[in-house]
Amino acid sequence: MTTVAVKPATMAQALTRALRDAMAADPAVHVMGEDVGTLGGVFRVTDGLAREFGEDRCTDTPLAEAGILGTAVGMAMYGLRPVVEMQFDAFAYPSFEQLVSHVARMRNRTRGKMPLPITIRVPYGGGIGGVEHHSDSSEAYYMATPGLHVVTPSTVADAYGLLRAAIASDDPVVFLEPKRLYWSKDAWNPDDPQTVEPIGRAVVRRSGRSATLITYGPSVPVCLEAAEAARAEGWDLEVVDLRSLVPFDDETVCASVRRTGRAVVVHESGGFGGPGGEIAARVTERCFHHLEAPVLRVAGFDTPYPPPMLERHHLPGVDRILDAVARLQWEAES
Amino acid sequence: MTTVAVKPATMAQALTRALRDAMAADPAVHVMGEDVGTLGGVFRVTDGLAREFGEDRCTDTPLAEAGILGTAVGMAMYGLRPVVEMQFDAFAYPSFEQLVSHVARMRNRTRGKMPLPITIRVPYGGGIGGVEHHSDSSEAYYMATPGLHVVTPSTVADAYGLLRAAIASDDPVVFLEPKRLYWSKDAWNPDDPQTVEPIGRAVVRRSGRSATLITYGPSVPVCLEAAEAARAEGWDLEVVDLRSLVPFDDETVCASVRRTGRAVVVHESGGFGGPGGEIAARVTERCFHHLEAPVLRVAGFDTPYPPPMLERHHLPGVDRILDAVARLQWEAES
Amino acid sequence: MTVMEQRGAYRPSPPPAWQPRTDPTPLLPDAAPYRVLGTEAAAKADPELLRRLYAQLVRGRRYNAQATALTKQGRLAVYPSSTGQEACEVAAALVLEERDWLFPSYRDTLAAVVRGVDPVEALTLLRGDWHTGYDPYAHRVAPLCTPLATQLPHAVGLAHAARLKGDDVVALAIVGDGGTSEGDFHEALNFAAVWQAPVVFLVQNNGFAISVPLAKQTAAPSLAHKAVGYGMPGRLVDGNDAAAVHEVLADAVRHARVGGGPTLVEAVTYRVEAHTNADDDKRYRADSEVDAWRDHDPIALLERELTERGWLDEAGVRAAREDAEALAADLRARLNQDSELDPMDLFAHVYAEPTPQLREQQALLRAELEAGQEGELR
Amino acid sequence: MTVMEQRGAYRPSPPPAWQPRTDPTPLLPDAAPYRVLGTEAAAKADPELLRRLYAQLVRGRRYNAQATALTKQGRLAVYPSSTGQEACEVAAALVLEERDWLFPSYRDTLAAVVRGVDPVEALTLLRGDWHTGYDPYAHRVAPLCTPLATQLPHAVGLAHAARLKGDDVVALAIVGDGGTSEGDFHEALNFAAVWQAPVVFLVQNNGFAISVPLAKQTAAPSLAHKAVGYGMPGRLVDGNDAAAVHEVLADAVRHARVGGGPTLVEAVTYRVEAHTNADDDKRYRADSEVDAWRDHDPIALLERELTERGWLDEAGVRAAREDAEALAADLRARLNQDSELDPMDLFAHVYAEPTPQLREQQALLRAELEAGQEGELR
Ligand SMILES: Cc1ncc(C[n+]2csc(CCOP(=O)(O)OP(=O)(O)O)c2C)c(N)n1
Ligand SMILES: Cc1ncc(C[n+]2csc(CCOP(=O)(O)OP(=O)(O)O)c2C)c(N)n1
Ligand SMILES: [Mg+2]
Ligand SMILES: [Mg+2]
Repeated sequence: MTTVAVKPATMAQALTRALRDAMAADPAVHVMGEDVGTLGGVFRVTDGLAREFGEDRCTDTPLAEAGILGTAVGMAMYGLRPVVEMQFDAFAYPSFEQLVSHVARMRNRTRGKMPLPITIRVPYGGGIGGVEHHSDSSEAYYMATPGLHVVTPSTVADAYGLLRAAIASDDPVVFLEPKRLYWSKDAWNPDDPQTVEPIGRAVVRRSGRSATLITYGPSVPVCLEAAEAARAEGWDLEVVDLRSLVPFDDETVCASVRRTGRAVVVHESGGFGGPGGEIAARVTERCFHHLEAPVLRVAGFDTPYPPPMLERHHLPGVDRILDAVARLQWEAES
Repeated sequence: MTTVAVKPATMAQALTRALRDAMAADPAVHVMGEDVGTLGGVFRVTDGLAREFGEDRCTDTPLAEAGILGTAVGMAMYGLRPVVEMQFDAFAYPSFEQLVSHVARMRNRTRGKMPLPITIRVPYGGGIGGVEHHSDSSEAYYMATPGLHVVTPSTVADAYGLLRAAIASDDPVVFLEPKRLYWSKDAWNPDDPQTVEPIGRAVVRRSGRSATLITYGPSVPVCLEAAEAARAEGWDLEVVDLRSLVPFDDETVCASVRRTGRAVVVHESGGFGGPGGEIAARVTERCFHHLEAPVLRVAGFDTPYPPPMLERHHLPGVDRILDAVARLQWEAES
Repeated sequence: MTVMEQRGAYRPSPPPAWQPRTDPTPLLPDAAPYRVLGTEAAAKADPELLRRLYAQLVRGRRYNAQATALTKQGRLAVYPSSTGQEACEVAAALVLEERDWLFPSYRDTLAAVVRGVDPVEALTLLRGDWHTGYDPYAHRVAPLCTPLATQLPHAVGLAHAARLKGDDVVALAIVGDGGTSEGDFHEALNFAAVWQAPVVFLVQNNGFAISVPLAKQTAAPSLAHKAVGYGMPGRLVDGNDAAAVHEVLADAVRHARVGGGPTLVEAVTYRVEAHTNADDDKRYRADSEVDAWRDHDPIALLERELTERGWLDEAGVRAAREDAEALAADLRARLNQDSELDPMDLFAHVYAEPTPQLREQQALLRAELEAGQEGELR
Repeated sequence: MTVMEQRGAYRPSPPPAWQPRTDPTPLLPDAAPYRVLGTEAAAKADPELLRRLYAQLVRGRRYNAQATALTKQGRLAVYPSSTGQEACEVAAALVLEERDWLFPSYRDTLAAVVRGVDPVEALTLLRGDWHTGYDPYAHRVAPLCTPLATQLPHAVGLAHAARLKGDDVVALAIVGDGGTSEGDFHEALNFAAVWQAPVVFLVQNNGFAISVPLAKQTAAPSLAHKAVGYGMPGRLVDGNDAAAVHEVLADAVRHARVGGGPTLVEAVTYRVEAHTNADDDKRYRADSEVDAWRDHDPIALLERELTERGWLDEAGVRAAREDAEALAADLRARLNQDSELDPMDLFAHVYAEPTPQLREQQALLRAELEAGQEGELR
């Protein structure tokens, strides 16, 4: 398999390309949301789609998130494959009832008769200097809702591949786009886009022997940076990018932890009741006898997301990750 | 301290009494929600309050949960202490944005200037034969939202004591009432109601040496039953009733687990992304070297809540708890 | 020209040149609910249609009584009766073509049954066997909807999708007076009007949301008056007059089908029974109020009109009653059988493919069942 | 008699006796936005009030320009300008008594400033120092609200609470045209009407929700027409005519204060600048449209009226401009200083008492800071 890296592309560009290719491939795919049409979305991810496919395929809706998701449900009932954009993480909350009580359950409640192939794109997380209500990490809510897939890319190629897979899925997918990676660039050839990346498989982004950093989305680059920095301490860290929170790839994660015997879960989302608890608990259940130390967590604080000027203290950074690695009871080894 | 047990009272009666006493003690306390006035609520928890305190103090609102919670926010801004009833767990979802974006954050975003002393009563959980959307366990959503207290009683006395504490709290409290315990009875003297039970303290409901069952709300009686049944297997189980999910009483829980060396977390809520992950993870972080086995979880399945005829298979029962206890690697001991 | 472009290019202009987007006058409902029965309009009605409505009303009333009786025998977990509201239920179902869609609320099992859903399947939710008991695509009836008003945006989305595909399908969605207070009602009506989606919103104003009377629900002149705020016509109709409800809905359906956009219809009716069998309506209303409405019973109103005009004879009445009894007997017989349920169904349809986690859980439950464990709540 | 009983005991009655709850006619807005400037009504206006409005408009325009300039210098994270909408901002603030409350949306920092909030504190949110930069109780200005329309039920609850306590306090809440599509708008207006709460809802219809024009937001004749669906009066006003906006709002405030209940006011205005400094409005509108509105500028309209009537002289204009420059200079000076923030504030106000968990986290951060760690995003 050769990947021709013609020029670097941003994650936002890869997402746009994924939407465009999906729309071209399947007339049932409809993009809808606030400002997605003429403007191309506040992050420009839907740029050009209304022009290319018409306003009926890429529609500026009225400003009402429950209405957006609720009408998408009806459209999916009639055989369309809506791709909904929520403008920011916190602005998806008005649609929570539609999501939990309908989107997540429709297949189950109708005994499989009425699947809802809806993709809900949610730009999430902080680190972009956004004011209040623009930097939430809301994945814990989605993870706790059976019936949803929850997916989040950390690379340009995955952004393309996973979004294609999400749109192709016959189940609803909450597709979490790390805001601060929108402009991250990668050598990726947009004209030879990577094939669809199946949902549900974690990937080892960096191999290591000393301990595993389990992470996803916006925290992946931070963990890779931490792993580089850790070499100075003599630690060789493995970094697992989950890519899909639901379904969860126990196999890849546990294989890594069994190898290293130590793990730290890293995410921006608040720690208490956040994804890290689930991840640490299930890794411990499955790898207890391989663990030299408890699985630790490095997460956002259990506070509302702070204002831009203070967010750097909230976000898990390299130092905080290395401090946690240092707490993995290395003395037990010697 | 003497508790005179004149006659058995139900949890619903104790809740009613708590509301009445709180309203009598403080004219700022206002009860509001759907059908809470003339009808006394669909579970009759607000029975008689409108008659005794007038409709201005116990108000039938229009049918709109975001409106209920949103107006409660405004009332709290003006110095009232609203006690909101959500009719059922799943019907609190429309108010999710108000809860997450305002109720939970108002104190923080105003640097303490604008606290919101709102109590949100949510009848939750299954086991009462309720049809679709009437049996959700939604505590994971609330736990993952910093700024909220999350409290749930399992006894008649706690129902009174914790609800009084919730209403007295200057912070928003999500008060989760286990539906299937509404009619549970206990020797409790309604005319000498127990004093306010401070929020944030777990309690050991049954002492034991072999392993700890960590649980709350509707699963407490099930765990106590399981502990009795476990004696036949030679296991002496300790049962910890959390009572408060936020703040979390690490001290009591960890003291128990350090003593027993083994733990199972039990709750009705779905397992994946549910409260048990957080609990297991934090117990493991704090007690790793005392653990003989991984902390296991017995939870509802990761499916939408099933229809009444099948709910008994979903709910964690005595057998499933004992099976988990059996998996606590007892062989390691011998 | 696409659907979205049809709306034309509105451009804001400063107040001297400002124009209202639509003329509000034709959108406003009449001052009193429209009636046919007992008025001159009845003479122009189609006797055949009225007889069909009548037969279904009688059947519907019997269905309601039987379902309520089955709750007493523990055969249904709960039943929200539509007794007294049969005119709305029946007309809503009969007014649609086969290709159209019905979006019922939790109270509207009768409308689903009239549309063709097997009554046992319609009652599956309330029996407790499963959530949606029928295939929604078989008769184009969306799942009975418990979270109030949430089905309304679904109806809008479906109707919009049909229109985009070029199908002349209409969606009719039913909601209660209480449900109009929810944000989803507002958002659905607004989307429908902006998209000119072929939807008919039928509000069954039965006076109560459980115990809460309309006066605590709204201060509007009528619920139909809400329509003008969305730029769609609002119509007010006597909800116990089956002929009137049918006529108003038929107009609205026709209007929607030819691209005229949505209509909001408020049918003024009354919930004669308690909210459900579990409710105690003595707590919040007087018998006298209920009695006043019994004199305005939908079946009696239609029967009087039909017999007075000589459009229905004894035999017709008897036939309707016999048909109703047959339905009830069938319902009794089939619901008195214990249902066979496979607990493995819990996992079958959460996702198209069970996740590894669900496979594990399914294996756990299977092992428990094989070990003879019966689960909680024994 | 309690507030809730005041509503009277509505009882449903069958259609022959059916009555609308309210007469809809007086609730409907006029066909065209109400105007004062340039009309005969101006002669009856209070020159003193108009001069006050004028001075604040000039100040407000300068404030907007200065804030926008500060974004270019990186001193504000983002700024949603109210340039062109100053008449609404200023009138909304000036129409209230000290004991009243203002509920601004995220765009309404100017209204907060006119009401007395320190401009630096009003801009704290957009500077990025903290969320709400001012004490809401100091000037009775609720926190600037980003989640659209969610402040509206707060205003209703506060006004209702004040009424229950016997205080004649009025709440005025501002929302955009886009915000009217949210469910919270609907629920808030309905609660307000049912409770007869003393609230005034001011919709600033500036033609756009970011890039989405009004035509994609609603099909209503006007947004003010929504009022009738709640049983409250709807008023339509030229939002660039400060005298008209003030008069209409003053009427509504008076009405609310004496127990007359809520009013919905739609002010027709225009967002002259891009949505925020981060937006590119060339993508969705033509310069010519913006230019059309520049000819209907709120300051020019008022200045012309005042000078033509001889109510304002050169000196008055100069004084207003100097005052505006002083505001801008102060803003520049103070916002060009780096702010001092204590990271420990993160934990200070999550709860009345920090939880044990937060104490641990606070200790962690303190240790990091003492070790000289600077956090992510260095
Ligand atoms: C979102 C939501 N909130 C609350 C409920 C609980 N509930 C069930 S029926 C009902 C009253 C409904 O009244 P209305 O809309 O008038 O319909 P009706 O029962 O009269 O048919 C309520 C409050 C619900 N099902 N959904
Ligand atoms: C609930 C919610 N959804 C989406 C957004 C993102 N957003 C911010 S401003 C805006 C447009 C608002 O338009 P309008 O209400 O007309 O106010 P204006 O900006 O014109 O003052 C949007 C969509 C938000 N802040 N809140
Ligand atoms: Mg009703
Ligand atoms: Mg606007």
